[in-house]
Amino acid sequence: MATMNMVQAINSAMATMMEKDKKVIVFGEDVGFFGGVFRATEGLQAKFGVNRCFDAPITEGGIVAAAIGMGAYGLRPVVEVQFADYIYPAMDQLVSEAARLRYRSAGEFFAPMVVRSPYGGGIYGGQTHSQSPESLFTHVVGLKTVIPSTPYDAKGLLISCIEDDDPVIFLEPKRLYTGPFEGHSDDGVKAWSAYPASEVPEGYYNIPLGKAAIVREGQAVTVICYGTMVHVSLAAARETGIDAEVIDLRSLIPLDIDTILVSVKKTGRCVVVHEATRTSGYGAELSALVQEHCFYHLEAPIERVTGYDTPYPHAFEWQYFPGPKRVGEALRRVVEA
Amino acid sequence: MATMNMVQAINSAMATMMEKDKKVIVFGEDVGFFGGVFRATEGLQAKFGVNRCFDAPITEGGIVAAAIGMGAYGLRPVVEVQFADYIYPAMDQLVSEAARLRYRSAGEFFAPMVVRSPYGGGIYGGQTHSQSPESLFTHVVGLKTVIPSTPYDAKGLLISCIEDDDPVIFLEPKRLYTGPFEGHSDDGVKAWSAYPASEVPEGYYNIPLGKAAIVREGQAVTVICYGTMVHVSLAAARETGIDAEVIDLRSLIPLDIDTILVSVKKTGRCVVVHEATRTSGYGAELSALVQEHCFYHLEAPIERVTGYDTPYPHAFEWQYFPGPKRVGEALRRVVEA
Amino acid sequence: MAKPVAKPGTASARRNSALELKFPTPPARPGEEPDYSKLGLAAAGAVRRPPIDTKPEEIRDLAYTLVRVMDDDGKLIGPWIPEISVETLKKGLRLMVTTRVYDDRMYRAQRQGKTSFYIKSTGEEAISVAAALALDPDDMCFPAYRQQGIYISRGYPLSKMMNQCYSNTLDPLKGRQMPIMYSARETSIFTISGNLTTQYPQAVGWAMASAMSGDTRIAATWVGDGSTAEGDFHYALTLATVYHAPVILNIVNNQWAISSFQGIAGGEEAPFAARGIGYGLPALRIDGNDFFAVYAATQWAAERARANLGATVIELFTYRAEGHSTSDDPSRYRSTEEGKRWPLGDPIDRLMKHLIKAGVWSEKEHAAMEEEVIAEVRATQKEAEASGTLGQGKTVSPKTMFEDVFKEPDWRQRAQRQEAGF
Amino acid sequence: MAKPVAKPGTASARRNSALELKFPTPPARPGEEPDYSKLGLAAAGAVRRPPIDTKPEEIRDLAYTLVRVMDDDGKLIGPWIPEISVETLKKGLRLMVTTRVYDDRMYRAQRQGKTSFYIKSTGEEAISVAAALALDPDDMCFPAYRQQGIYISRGYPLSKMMNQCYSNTLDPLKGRQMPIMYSARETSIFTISGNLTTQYPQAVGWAMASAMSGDTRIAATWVGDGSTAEGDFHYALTLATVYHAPVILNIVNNQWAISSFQGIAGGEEAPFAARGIGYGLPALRIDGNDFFAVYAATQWAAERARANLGATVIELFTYRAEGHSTSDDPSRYRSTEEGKRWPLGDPIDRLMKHLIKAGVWSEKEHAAMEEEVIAEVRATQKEAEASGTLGQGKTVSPKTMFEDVFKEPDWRQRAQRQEAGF
Ligand SMILES: Cc1ncc(C[n+]2csc(CCOP(=O)(O)OP(=O)(O)O)c2C)c(N)n1
Ligand SMILES: Cc1ncc(C[n+]2csc(CCOP(=O)(O)OP(=O)(O)O)c2C)c(N)n1
Ligand SMILES: [Mg+2]
Ligand SMILES: [Mg+2]
Repeated sequence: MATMNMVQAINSAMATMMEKDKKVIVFGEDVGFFGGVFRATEGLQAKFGVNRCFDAPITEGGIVAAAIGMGAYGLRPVVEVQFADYIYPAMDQLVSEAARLRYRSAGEFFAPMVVRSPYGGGIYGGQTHSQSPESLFTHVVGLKTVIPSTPYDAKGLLISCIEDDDPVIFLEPKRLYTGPFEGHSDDGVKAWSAYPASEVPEGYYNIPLGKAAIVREGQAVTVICYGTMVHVSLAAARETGIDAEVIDLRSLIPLDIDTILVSVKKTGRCVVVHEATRTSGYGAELSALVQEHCFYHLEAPIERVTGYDTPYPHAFEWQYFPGPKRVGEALRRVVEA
Repeated sequence: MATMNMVQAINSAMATMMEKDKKVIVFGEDVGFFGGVFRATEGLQAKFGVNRCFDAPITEGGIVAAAIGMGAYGLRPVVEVQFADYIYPAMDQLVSEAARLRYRSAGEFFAPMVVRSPYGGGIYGGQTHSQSPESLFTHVVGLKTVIPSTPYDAKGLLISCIEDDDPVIFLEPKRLYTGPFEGHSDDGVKAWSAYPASEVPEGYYNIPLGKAAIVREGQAVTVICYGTMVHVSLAAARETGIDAEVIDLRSLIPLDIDTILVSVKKTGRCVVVHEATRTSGYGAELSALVQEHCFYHLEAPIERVTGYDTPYPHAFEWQYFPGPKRVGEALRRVVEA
Repeated sequence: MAKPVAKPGTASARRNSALELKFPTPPARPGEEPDYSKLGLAAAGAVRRPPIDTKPEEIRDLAYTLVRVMDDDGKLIGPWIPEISVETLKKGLRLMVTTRVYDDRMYRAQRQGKTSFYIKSTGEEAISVAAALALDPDDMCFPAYRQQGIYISRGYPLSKMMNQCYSNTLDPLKGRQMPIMYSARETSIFTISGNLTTQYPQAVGWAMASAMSGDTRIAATWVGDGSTAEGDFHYALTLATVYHAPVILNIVNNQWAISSFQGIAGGEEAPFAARGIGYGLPALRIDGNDFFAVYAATQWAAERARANLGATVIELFTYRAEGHSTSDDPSRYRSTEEGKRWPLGDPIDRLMKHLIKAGVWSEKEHAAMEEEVIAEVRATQKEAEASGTLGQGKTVSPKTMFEDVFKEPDWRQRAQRQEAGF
Repeated sequence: MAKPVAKPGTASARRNSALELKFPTPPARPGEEPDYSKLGLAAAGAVRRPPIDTKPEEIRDLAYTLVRVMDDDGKLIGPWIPEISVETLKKGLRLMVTTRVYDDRMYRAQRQGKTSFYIKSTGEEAISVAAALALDPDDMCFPAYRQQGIYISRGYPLSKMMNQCYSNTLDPLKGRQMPIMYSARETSIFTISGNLTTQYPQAVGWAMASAMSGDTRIAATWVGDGSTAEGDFHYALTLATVYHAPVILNIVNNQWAISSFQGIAGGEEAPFAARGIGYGLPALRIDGNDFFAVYAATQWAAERARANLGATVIELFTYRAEGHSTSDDPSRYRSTEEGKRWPLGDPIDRLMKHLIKAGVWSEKEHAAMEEEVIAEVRATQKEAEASGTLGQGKTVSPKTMFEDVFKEPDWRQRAQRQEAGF
């Protein structure tokens, strides 16, 4: 067991899988010699050779397209898109190709591949280094979408993604790379090392996709969240003293609907939290699902706490970011309703 | 007043605006000499010259990018993407650019432009000529999304879109181009001419964006829909005899939330219908909004009737298509709940 | 010191007059006479055949000329004459005829309402058949939708192709795809996409994977002239050039996209082969209706790829003899004279004439072979139709529509299948 | 007749040996010695200057050489010597110095925590300043993020640039954009995007619109070597070539993207200028550190555009003298020797030396000018900082974050603003 932050855990997941399966290869912008702008691929080229970890031109569409071809060949490419905000040039290859190969060829071809990409705000990245585009992928049938909230989960989930035979979008909450973040902008950076979830096995293990984690049991209200918002939601529960049950989805697609429904049926109340823009965010789907399945159990309206319907503004990111205060207020409203 | 089908109404909207405002120009694949594969731009090049209506290379990303540059210059480009399924290569230009220019330049630059594109199934188009990607655009702040259901609306709305100073995605239900369609696959093609909404003024008029139409008043349940599904929903109401209030959104963004809330508060029940894939479809947002605002008025769970979470299968499009039978069953469940 | 300038201040004080654009127009609209005199075709045999390891910069001129092997009389001339047996040529001829007959039958089937859509490759048969024969059978192909000759040449069963077009009970793609969007892994051909050009960079990725795995198989891909304007085209050429990927990048310039001619894709300013030059890739421009030229160029490019010399761009100059698809009516936008006067003729006729001249084939044999092929295709079609045609309700079980979205359906597909009652 | 082949059956029966890829590596990693001998730079004055209406196919060679006007001694040679007054040259020198001083100050401000991010253009000042002076002031510019010299040359106030970088109460972009993502409509410069290359085809669209409107203004755009691999690059070149758009397509090849050198974008196989050739566009490759060459090439391209001769591609060969941005540490991936030995020198030094040699400038004057500029920039900075720096809470009202999403906020922005309590 080692202590790892989230970048290290992600790095370890790739290294572990590259060791285990020579079909696993890694490429993307700056990921080779340099080891990635967030250092997630550090050392992989030195260890596994340029044939298995290499730099790509700045061509997100081309990177994903090549990965599809490689996946169809039989490799398991893990590609990095430097920021999730730069994934849109690859949209056609993701939607029309990666997600559809298996269906359209009736299973003859498929593209096992992982697109890793740092997402989310809180690092003064402005509107083009802060986005949370996960909802778009959840609407694309054929894609899986996975978002970890701790180093331990990051490694275990990423390994499952690499082993998965379907294309997976693996979004990494960049605000959590080096430490957990509860959403108080003035908090200093905490190190992961003080948290149990930073204890990460150096070897192989996995966390199955489609299994949420109840990170806090509670009776008063169910909070559904993922990524950075898990820590924010936990802080909100702690700070308000509300006995919230906090569910970390971990994988958005496939969704662990059972864990959600059991919890909401127990608490009768639900708050959905994400950092992405509200309208047609994944919170809408979660809200709709909960409502459809738990209508007769609900004692209060389901609330969504989300980023606003504006781009992510550079100087106002803390006003934009749905921090513990906003989550806490929603919890209060919902339990008091 | 003339009788027009939807293609003609759309053509007339462009012709009317090109006549009125020489800043309006039209381009896209096959739209020039040929007049478009669905004939929506027929005659425009002959009438207004190649400088104002011309063929573009097969480069959806380039077409939208050029339109943004033209919009920033001061023109009002109306571009055609031949099928909505082919809009993804333009995703980056739409999301990162068209939608963000105004915000990021604090109003210095903006891109008045309309992206017209036929969408939806029912013509044996298979998975790449049948998609309904509207939900993706509704998640992108800065884009408007408009979908007409009749010739009259198509012209009036398209004119408003062309006059709008924000970028608009104008999705045309191709199954309605030549006649209304209630979702019975074995129905022969009906002509628009028998319907009042095919009476279209030849000159200028507009229908403001953000105003829904109540196309059927009713007391028992509110049906929220748009495009082809308006006709399907009306058929379902008629066939089940349920006194549904059917709301045709017409514009998804901006959304006429008031009309929706008034109706649902009156009926206490709600069904949302769209052709797109269910998960994270626009129905999720509508369901979430209704639930948030009308929780205490709801007497039954809000249901969604949608395309399934699969690609659109060529031979099974009638199994996939959410026709009047499926809508009718949902209506029944909801009013009986 | 710089010469002092008359006008003070910055830049040119002069203001130019009004700007204007160029809007390319095709050689001939309906009713007009096409003029092919400007094509400036090289004579057969005129273009040199450089060794495969020639540096790309030494053969840039090849992108601007036209490699032709067969002259107008069916004689073979020059350094590009490939080594190819009479047997293979006869086989090629038969495969081209089969492709054309298949196209004709399926076109008719669509017109009879037996399926929703069809795309013919009439006039472009050499492009797919000769390439398929020049490649090894397990080299991976990433075609566009107009290279049906590859499937046929590789022995993918016509019956399967028909079943796919009919979406019938034996459709290998289970009714999910529009007609002609075959998938043929068994013969090393990738699944066809409805989205143009997406396969182009995928082929490069596949070729990279093959090389990264120490494999020996190369890849080949095809794109239309119109489709070169997509970003995927640029991705493919960029990646292929950077990594020296063992891939053949074919551009089928049949002069037309749907209603827009190749000038709308930039073909009037530089031949499409020249795109390759921009990246430092070797590029050939060849007569796509010349079976020998297609075969020879494919072989040359394949040898380069096999020798780790990297990718080659091949522009195949040809003419789309019919409409774009069954949804199209070309008489609305191009002159009917155009096809008739196309100076590079018909690939089947040309190969046939060559063989006859060479004394190894006769008109009688040809007619007999055609008869045979027609009978064969008809018989296959009849059999296929016994398993159903589109809209008859003879399909695989509709419950299969919920399969293969993911490797395993998740709760949504399971629930929705139940809801749908299958 | 084709020569009969020994081996029967189809294609080559022979199977090649294992394939492998090429992975380009930069000239020198940390600790290694860079080798510039392979650059093969043309001598100053060696490249001809064709008339602007020369057909692109007659000047393809210009993409493979390097237009240089100033030699190593600061002497001007050859046909590309532009008409340019001493006054303009001195102005250019001062603008380049201002750009460098501004960069240094803002870089330091970032290091002091006054803003979140900064990008310098050190060593690339001639590229933006000379181009800005060669263009008309109302020609529309679509720069990438490393052409700050354009704003400065066009008189966009430094104070506004600083306020933007500080996201302070006077930030013209209301705190919405990361530092350096200026928008300067008043000086005909488009809003900068964080997404690479998106501006490139937009510039073509703008130029088309200008021509479609009978306007006289042309457009110019800039992209980095690394960014040429995006699809947008291909869209731009395709559209520009098809419609003969009046636009200048600049490629700033400063040898590096972030940590990847230009070979990863394909620069080792063909110079980036050659990309233009692939489309039939005229392409120049010029010494980007030579003020005269940049000025002359820009003028040549502008004249072509103004005369309705269409677009020009210009590769500006230069060197990114510093890190990619404040987030970067180039010592991790490239040799520090590289920059020191860069054979094309520093654009400011070179112009200064030229002027001194020409007897119109002196080291003393230069030092005084530098002092003056530093004082000026410092004073402006002090003033700007009085209106706040990032994170101090001195911003425009946060309620403005709900504005400009649309022309008018819809109910969502209104409700959310209320919810947020602004
Ligand atoms: C991304 C995308 N855009 C548009 C289309 C519609 N479309 C189908 S075929 C075609 C023309 C293609 O022309 P070309 O590449 O020359 O191929 P050809 O049909 O001549 O073989 C178009 C525009 C599509 N299928 N995909
Ligand atoms: C679409 C997109 N992908 C990736 C990035 C991240 N990124 C920012 S700058 C950069 C390098 C660009 O290099 P180059 O084009 O050579 O320009 P230079 O920085 O050298 O001026 C990268 C990869 C981005 N901003 N946008
Ligand atoms: Mg074509
Ligand atoms: Mg660079």
